[in-house]
Order: sequence, then structure tokens, then C-alpha cells
Amino acid sequence: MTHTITRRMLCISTAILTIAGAVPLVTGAAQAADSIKLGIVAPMSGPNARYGAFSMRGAELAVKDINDAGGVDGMKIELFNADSQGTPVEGVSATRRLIDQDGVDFIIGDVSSSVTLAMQPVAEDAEVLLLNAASSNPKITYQAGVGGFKWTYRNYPTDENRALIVAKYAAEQRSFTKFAVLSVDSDYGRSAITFTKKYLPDFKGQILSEDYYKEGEVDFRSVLAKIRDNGAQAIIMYGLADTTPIVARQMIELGLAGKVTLIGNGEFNTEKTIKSAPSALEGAVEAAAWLPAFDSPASKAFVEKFTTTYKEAPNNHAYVHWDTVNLLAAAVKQAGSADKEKVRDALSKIKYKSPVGDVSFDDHNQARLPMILLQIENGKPSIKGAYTADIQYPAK
Amino acid sequence: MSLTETAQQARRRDYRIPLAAVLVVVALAAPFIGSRYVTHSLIIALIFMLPAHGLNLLVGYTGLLSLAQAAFFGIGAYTAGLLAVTYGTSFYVNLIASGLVTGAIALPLGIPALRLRSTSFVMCTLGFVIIGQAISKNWISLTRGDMGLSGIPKPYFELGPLSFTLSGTTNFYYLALIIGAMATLAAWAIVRSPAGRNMVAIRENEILAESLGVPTWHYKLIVFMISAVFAGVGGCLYAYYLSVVSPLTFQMYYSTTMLIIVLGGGAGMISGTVFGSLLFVGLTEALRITPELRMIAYGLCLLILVFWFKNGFAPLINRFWNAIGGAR
Amino acid sequence: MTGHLPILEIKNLSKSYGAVKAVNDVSIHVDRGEITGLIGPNGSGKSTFFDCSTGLARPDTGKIVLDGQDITGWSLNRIAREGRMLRSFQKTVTFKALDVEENLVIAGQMFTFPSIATTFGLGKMSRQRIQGLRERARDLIKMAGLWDVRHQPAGNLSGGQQKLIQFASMLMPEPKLILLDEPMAGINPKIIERVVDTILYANKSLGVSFLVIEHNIDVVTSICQRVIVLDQGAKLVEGLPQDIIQDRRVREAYLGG
Amino acid sequence: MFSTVLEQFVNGIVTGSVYAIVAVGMTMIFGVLRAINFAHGEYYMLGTFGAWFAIDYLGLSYEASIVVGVLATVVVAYVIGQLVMRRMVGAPAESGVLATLGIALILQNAIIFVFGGGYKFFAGGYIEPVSILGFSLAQQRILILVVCLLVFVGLELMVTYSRLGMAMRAVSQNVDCCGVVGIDVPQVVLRTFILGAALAALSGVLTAPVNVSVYGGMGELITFKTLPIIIMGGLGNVRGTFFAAMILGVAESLVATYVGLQFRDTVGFATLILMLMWRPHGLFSTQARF
Repeated sequence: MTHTITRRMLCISTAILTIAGAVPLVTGAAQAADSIKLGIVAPMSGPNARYGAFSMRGAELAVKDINDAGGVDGMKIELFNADSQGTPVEGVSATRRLIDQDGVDFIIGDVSSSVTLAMQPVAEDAEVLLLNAASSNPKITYQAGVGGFKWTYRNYPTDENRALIVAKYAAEQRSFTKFAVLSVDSDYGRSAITFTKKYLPDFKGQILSEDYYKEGEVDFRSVLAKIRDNGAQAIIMYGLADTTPIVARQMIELGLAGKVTLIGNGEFNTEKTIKSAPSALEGAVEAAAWLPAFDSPASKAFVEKFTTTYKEAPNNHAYVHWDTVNLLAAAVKQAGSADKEKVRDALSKIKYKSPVGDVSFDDHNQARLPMILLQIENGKPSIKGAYTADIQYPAK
Repeated sequence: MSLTETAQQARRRDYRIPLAAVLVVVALAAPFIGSRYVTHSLIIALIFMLPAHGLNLLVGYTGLLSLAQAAFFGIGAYTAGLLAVTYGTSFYVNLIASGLVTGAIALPLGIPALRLRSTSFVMCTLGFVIIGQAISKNWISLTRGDMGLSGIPKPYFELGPLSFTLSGTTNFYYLALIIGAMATLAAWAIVRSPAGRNMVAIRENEILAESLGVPTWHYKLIVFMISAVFAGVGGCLYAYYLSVVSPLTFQMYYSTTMLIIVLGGGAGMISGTVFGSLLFVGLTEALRITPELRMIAYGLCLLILVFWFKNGFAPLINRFWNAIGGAR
Repeated sequence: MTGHLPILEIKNLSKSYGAVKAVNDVSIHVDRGEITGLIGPNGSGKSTFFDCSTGLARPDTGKIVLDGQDITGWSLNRIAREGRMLRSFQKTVTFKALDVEENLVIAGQMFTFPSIATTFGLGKMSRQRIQGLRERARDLIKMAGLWDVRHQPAGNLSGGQQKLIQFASMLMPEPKLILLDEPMAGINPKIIERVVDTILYANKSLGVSFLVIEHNIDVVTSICQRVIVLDQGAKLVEGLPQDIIQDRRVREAYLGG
Repeated sequence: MFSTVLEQFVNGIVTGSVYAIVAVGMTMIFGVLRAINFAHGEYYMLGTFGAWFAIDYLGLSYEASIVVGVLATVVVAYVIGQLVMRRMVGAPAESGVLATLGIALILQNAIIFVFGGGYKFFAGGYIEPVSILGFSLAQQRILILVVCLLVFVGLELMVTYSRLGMAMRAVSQNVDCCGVVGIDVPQVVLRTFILGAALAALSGVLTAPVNVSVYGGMGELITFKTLPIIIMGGLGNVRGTFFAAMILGVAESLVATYVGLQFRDTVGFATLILMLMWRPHGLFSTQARF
């Protein structure tokens, strides 16, 4: 009797150990020397997929281009994607899987700031390079570099610069003094407004009303009517790309077009947005890291390639992810190897030429990015200048 | 007991204890058997198991379908996060505080909500989640709004002169395992107690229970609060593990996830919930092999669950358990 | 002592739903140790009267005194638990998914545990209480002739057997008074006899008083010492069973209804 | 001051009429199936996608795209109705929640899989503003208002006089008796479900020109808006749903004006909870009307 038990026990434990042992074996076997393993974490399902999909396509396009051109120093980039659904738990699971199961050394992600914040300690713990390309929460780089997390880098502007540039231009060039706030109810929209409020008194501007819309909101008539009646000259909008045309159309509906100007950020400049409500967007002021109409050969080529490959025009998320993959490739090239530590050191010192301008990282691993200020004139974006400024980090 | 039964017992051995021992060993050795990804997935399963236990008491035992678990999960996460970030208090202090705060908030919410029947109650509890999110977004002085709480420190313990910080996935796994085991034990004790029998009576037939002297209203309120406490404790673990709490924690996603765990594992069974949380995490993680089709496949699994496993996997577990226990 | 006081006294009970007066100023009493019948044509307000007396519905006016204690406004569970006045329902009979023994244990629980908090205990005291209940339940199951099916889910049993379970459940807490709402409806004659026997046993041996709504006039005449007739929400007449069935007004109410 | 309130009132009515068309389908489905349909917004999304596809890929006019959008949704709803909804007669509430959540995930992510997850721009419709009685509105919104009224008058007539309407009322009152009087319950459920889905799709196509952005997950938000409405209106109650939708629309509009847009999404559930405290059976009746 006891014999049978021990034998069975033995069988069971052997089976368990085999399965358990197989997992690291599989991951071990997949590790090839001559490839750069890159993981993308982005929301691919659910409502947030509308941003994640562009990110994924942008990255895919860049990887394809690099590999078609023979890779980076002969090393091909192997792309793994993982769905974060826009929630921190799923994002962390996705990151863990990319690191442990797929064995990636580099991760680009996520769009949503709270997911990125949750991914940071995981990447730090596993010593995997985390490049963020779309989250704007200032905390991400407050706590990176000298702030703590050594493996997090961000190739995306923070809202502080953006807010300052827009407020300054609106006050000085357009002489607006009365503003209404209508931004997205997320850390992006809220923090941009917090920074705007910090700088607005310097330009004698005042905020007459403050509203935040939930992601996916489609009805702005009430708020716009309120803004019309309170006499604001401009609406400060740090919003979502797909909401801009909705707001703009309803501005026309309520007779605000041409009387109140949109300022801020939210893809005011793309052809489709302008076409959806030309009269409302005329004169709109935007500070953007990139715009499809930007006049540089590399940027133009990207827009064209993206459009032909995916039958849709790229947006900002597509561009930043495309650009970040290229940035990573440049860092690998400079490091001369795909070793993550060397690549990280290379990234800290890099002078990367993006289609928009020169990119370098500060001691918080935050990219110093040129910010383009543009104004919509006669239905076309017209560039009013590019600014780069250092970020003032709060004293620890 | 008849003679044949005894004979049967003698012929087939009871493998339940050895199996339980193996399961305990596997649970204890898991971080050394699997990769960190596996450990991480188990932690997530353990975190989700807590609110699911609470929901099981509510749905499985008392028969009240509630979607409020996400709200209590979020309140627990915020309580723990705020205490840890602002005051740097010990982990166990925050854990207890999360439970108490959520329980205390559940009381005034439960009193009006439990007056409602079926669908209205479901919608009311869903309303708590939506309103909870709005509060966490707009009460900026307390919750820091959309910016969320980040950089929640690793679990820190202070026991008299002794103080230490628990870091690393493996250590966190053991912490979660201990808390998960304690919660499972607590849930088991509740349903095995006479109160558990009264809860089942309420589920089966509220009016009849009432007519037999069971103060159904008080029981429903107490169970609602207990389920909130479980969710709050789960929220505390969540906050510590992910180190980030944002208004996104108040999402119907968590409520439905808990419901899927409870119904998938088998409502009205403690082992069902334990199994359900492993099943849920195992399934969603396994489906990552096809990122594009993942949620479609997950949706199909839900339909399969509803139509082919009406009672979840509980009957299967029962049958298995009885089979290895030597019963016919 | 209070021996000559009625066990239950209901004074001037009224209840209306909108403009309809379901129960209109009804006063009745049940004497200690008595089986009282409550009859009346359909829609005469019997069930509403029951609901109002047992705390399931709130009466508009009236006073309910149970064993010398004013229980007006008490909830159903409190009346059952503290007043030991139990009631049955026509349709709702048993916890169908639970086995017979569990059904009875549940019925006894609230009377052995002093407070809700103590029901959460798993200690020795709690186990002993439950053990006591289980023994009592087994005795009652034997008495009801359900010993062979005691581990079957109640829902699997016939309607009559379920009525017996319900009946046994109500005896678990050693009640003072039981209100039965059509205990004989929809069960076969054989079981009727058994139910009648059980009622008489409970009445004689356990000293339980009864107030019974029943349509089966034979049963009423055979078990009740006194019968009250309701018609259109008001008390029509009350008296000895044999007098009641002879009464012209009662016949008219049933036929002319 | 008064004119502002009046204008916001009108805005609320305009918003409410969109909610009304979606919610009435959901409430009818609840009436016959007793299941909360968490996938209802997905039919709204399908309708919009169908119309977007018709305009962008097939080059059809907006009018034709309405037909394409609604028909495409009807086909999908037929399949789902046959495979899933019919089987849910008499199922417990939990199963309903899980099954409809499953359907929502499948539909949402199937669309993302086929068309890509990125947002699309809807190009059709009548978006020029017109001024009526001093209120400036897009023509499309007037169309929505008119359609909403027509839909409700039509539904009232249908529920009262048509065979399907009577069968629906019978099923919602007592499922058990329907078999006895010869009503094919699954068939009634299927038809009601298709009708409800078609109405959601219609609402989607009609609002697409003013809502512009089209993406796979867009249905979720509308589901959340309609849930409190159907409870407030009284589950299964057509007329109550209409008024509840209008009340919610106006309340949202006033909150957006005087409190802040960020509180708008809470209005529905906050109103619902307050109302339930006051009248636990819904605003308009103690009993479901059908």
C-alpha cells in the first residue's frame, strides 16, 4: 500500500517538476544572440485600443523598415506585443510576460500613465530598459534617472513646457486674457491645466470656467453654451485626438466658430480634423511634438509609408512609437551591441536626430524634445516656432 | 453504516490528504518552480481572490448579485496607498485600516442599497463604482485626482524594536499567500458557522427564512460589509503590489472580473473561488499567446461558461474530490 | 398567571390598498391551547389579515397583542424569534435545495443563538447548540415519518412531504402559536390525515395554539374548536364549527360571493 | 439667465432623445428576457461601423449608409439572438450578466480585429447648423428628435396593437403562461432582441455625424448611460423610458453647465440612486407596463 502511494507521489511530483522545468527551458531556448528583442505594451482591446492600435502600427512600421534595411549592425529587431487593456494590472502582467517568457531586453509602453507608473518598478527590478513614448504624467520622470528608476526613459514631452509655450503665445501674440478650460479628465488633461494655471498669471490671463470631459464624451453643447455666454476668448483644450473634431463641430453648431479660439493640444492640425470643422479650427493654436504636415523628408516619408501600409493616416501616437523604435535602434548602434546596459548608457549620452529636431536626455532620463508651436491659418497648419526648454524638477 | 460501504472504503484509498499536502507544497514552492512571470500571475490570482471571496459570500451564499466590489477594492487601495505614502505606517496597520475603512463605508451604502430588489440593487451597486471613480478624480486634495498615487513603498513592517521591508516578487508572493490563506480560512469559518447556514437560507428563500426568525436584513447588511472588508484588504494588497493607485481602480472591469471568478469557480463554494481565481488568471494569461484574438477568445469562454458550465467548475471539483476520497 | 388571557389578541385591524379596504376593523382572539379556524370566500381578506398580524405587511390601524405583549409593528422575523409565533405560507414551503435535516436545523437556529454575532462563532458552544438542534430535528423528522428521506434535498420530495417538513420546521423553536395558511391545499388525502395528526399532536402534547386558514371544511370541523368567518374584509360571524356551517350568512357569503 | 436655462433644457432634450432610442431597445429586451444587456451599446457601435464602412469603403451616401448600418446590425443580432439570447429565457441574472459581457467583448474586439483599433472619422450627415426659435442646432439633431418621436409613437402603437407587441406584453407579464396560450417565447425573445438591437444601431447611425469619432470600444459608454435610464423608466416600460431619458438628458445638461462637465457621467447613477431611495420601483409605475 505505502509503495503505491510513494510511487504515485513520485509520478505526480515528477510531472509537476517537468512542467515547471519546461517553462524556463522554453524561454532559454528562444534566446538567440543576434537579435534585438523588443516588447511593446499597449492597450489593444477595449475602448483604449483606439490609441494602442496606432502605437502598435507605428512601432511595427519602424521595425519593418529597420529590418528590411538589414537591421541594426546586422541584428534584426524581433517585436513582441502585449495587451495592457489600459489597466495597471494587465499592463504589469504583460510586462512580466515579455520579460520572463519572451525574454525581451527592451520595452516600449504604455499609453496610459498609470500603467506606465506601475510598469516602472517591474522594469527596474528586472533591469530591462523601459522606453515610454506616450504617457505625459510628470511623475514618470520625476522618479526616473537621478530621481530613482535607472531603467526608465521617456521620449515624450511633459506638459509643463507645452503649457508654458501655449500660454505665452496666446497672451503675447494673440492678446487673449479670458480663457475657458475644456480638457480631458485624465492625468494628461489635468496636469496640463495645473501647469497652465501656474503660468497664466504671468501673462495677466484669467480662467473663467473649468471643465473636464470623460474619455469618450460626445456631447459638449451645454459646456460650449456656457463658454459662449461667459465671454471667454479662447478655450484651453488639452484633449484627445478623436474628441477634437466633436468639440469643433459643436462649436460651429452653437455659433462659437470664429469667435472663440481653441488653444492647447489635441491634434488640431491634422487634415481630417480641420476638414471636419474648418471654421472652428481656424486660428487654433497648438503645441505639438510632431505634426503630419511637418516639413522634413523623414517625417513626410513616414506619413506616406504609414498611409500606404495601413490605409489610414498616422496620428501622434503612431509617430512617437515609430520614432522611439528608431531612437532605440540609434542607441543600439551607438552602443555597438544589443547589451541592455550598454544601450542604456548610450541612451543617456545620445544626440539623436529625429525628424523634428535634436533629441537628448536629461539626468531624469526625460527627453529634451523640440516642441513645435503652430497655428491653423487658411485651413493649414502654419509653424510659428520650435522651442526646447529644460524641465524644472521639484526639489526632493 | 452498512457492511458493503465499509468494504468499499477498504478497497479504495483516500487520497485527499496526500493531494492536499502536494498542493500545499506546490503553493509554498511555486516561486522556485516557475519563473517570475508565474509567481507574478499567482500573486495577481491571490489579490483577486480576496474580493472574490467577499463576492462569493454575497452572491454565492446570500444570493445578492452585487457589482460594488470594484468600489470597495478601490477604497481599500486608496486607504492603504494614502496611509503608506503620507504617514509611512506599517503594512499590517494599513491592511487592517483598509479593511476597517471599507467596512465602515459599506455600512451607509448598504443600508439604502439593500432595500432594493434584484436588478435595481445591481444597478445601484454599479452606481457606487461610477460615483467612486468620480470622487477619486475630483476630490483632488485627498486622492490627488487623476495624477493618482504612485511610488507606494514596499511593504514595511514595524514590530516593536524590529523593522524590516519586504521586497522582491518572491517575498511578496509569500505575503500574499499568507493573507490569501487567512482570508480563505476566514471565509470558510463564516460559511461553516450557523450564520453561514442562515445566509444560505436567505439565498434559497428570503421570506421563508424571515418567517423562521432569521433577521434577513441584518444578515444581508453584515454580509455586505464583510464582503467589502474582503475587497478592501484585496485593494490594500493591490496597492502595495502595483505601487500605483489611480481612479482607474474604480472600474467595472474589477467588479465583473470578481463575478467571473466566483461564477467560473462555482458560486457558493470556498474552494470554487480559490480555483476560480487561478483559473481566471491562468486563462487570461494563457490567451496572451494571441494578443489580437485574446479578448474575443475570452468572450467566447464566458459564453461557454454560461451555457456549458452553468454551476462553474464546482461540481467537477466536488466529483474529483469525492473520487479521490474513495467514495463511489 | 396569565392562564386565562388569550394567547393572541388582535384588535380593530384595518388595512387598505388604495381605495380597496382589504381588511376592515377586524378583532379576533385565539385562546391558549386552542385551534381556531379562519375561513371565508376567496378575496375575503384572510391572507392580508395574516400578513398584517405577522409583520409581513404593516396594518393601517389596529393592535396585536401576543401573550400579553404588544407586538404591533414588529417585523416578521422578530415576531417569530421573540414572540415564538410562526406562520406558514401557501406556496413557499421549504428550502428546496437543502436537505430535510438542514431545513429543520435552520428553522431552529435563531432560537438557540442569543444574538446575530454569536451565530458567527465556530467554537464549542456553537457546536453544542447545533448538535442539540440536530437531535431535536431528527426526533421531529421521525415523528413526521420522513426518516428515510432525511438527506434528500427537500425540493425532490412530493408536495405533501414538503408540507410535513414545513410543519416540522415550525415546531423546531417550541412555538407558542402557529398560523397556518391553507396547510391542506394541493396535497393528497393520505397526507392530509398525517398533517391533521401532526397538528393535533402538536396541540395536545406540545401545547401549541393554532390559527388556521383552511378551505377544506371537513378538516376545519374536525380540528377547530372555534371558527371565525371573514367576508369582504370584515368579520362576519364566529362560533363553534358545527354552528358555522349551518349559518345562513356564511352560506350566502360563499355562494353569493 | 432664463434663456440660458431654457437653452440647456433644449440641449438636454436633444441628448435625451439619443439615449431614449438606445434605451428603449434595452428595456424591451429586459421586459421579455429579464436580463440586463451589457452588450447593448455594442449594437449602437455596430450600426455606426456599418454606416462608416458603407460611406468609406463602398462610397454610398449617408442615407444609404443608414440602411446598411441597421441591416448589418440586424444580421449580427439575428445570429446572436439565435445562438445566445434564445437560450437565456429563464436563466438567472448572473448568467445574463456574464453572457452579455461575453458578447460585448466578442463584438467589440472582433471589430477591432477586422477594422483596426484606431479611431475613424465619420464623414456623412447633415451637420450644418440652423437656427430655430433662437436656438442653434445641427440639422442632424433635428432629424434625431423627429426620428425619436416617430420611434416612440410607433412603438406605442406596436406594443398596443400588433401581434408581436401583444406577445411581448404577454411574455413580460408571465413567461409560464405563454406556453399554454401558444406563444412561442424564444421566438418573441428573438424578435424583440433584433428590434432592440436595430433601434440601437439606428441611434448609432443617426448620431454618428455629430459624434464624428468611430471606434470599437465606443459602445461601452452608451451602455453605461442607458443602464440608469432603463431602471428609472421602469424596466420594460416604453413610455417611462422615454421620460427617464429626457430627464437624464436635461439633468446632465444642467450639471454640465452649473457644476462641471467632469461630473456629467455620475449624473445618471446619482439620479438613479436618489430616485431608488424615493421610489424603489421606478419613476413611472409600480409595475412594468410591458
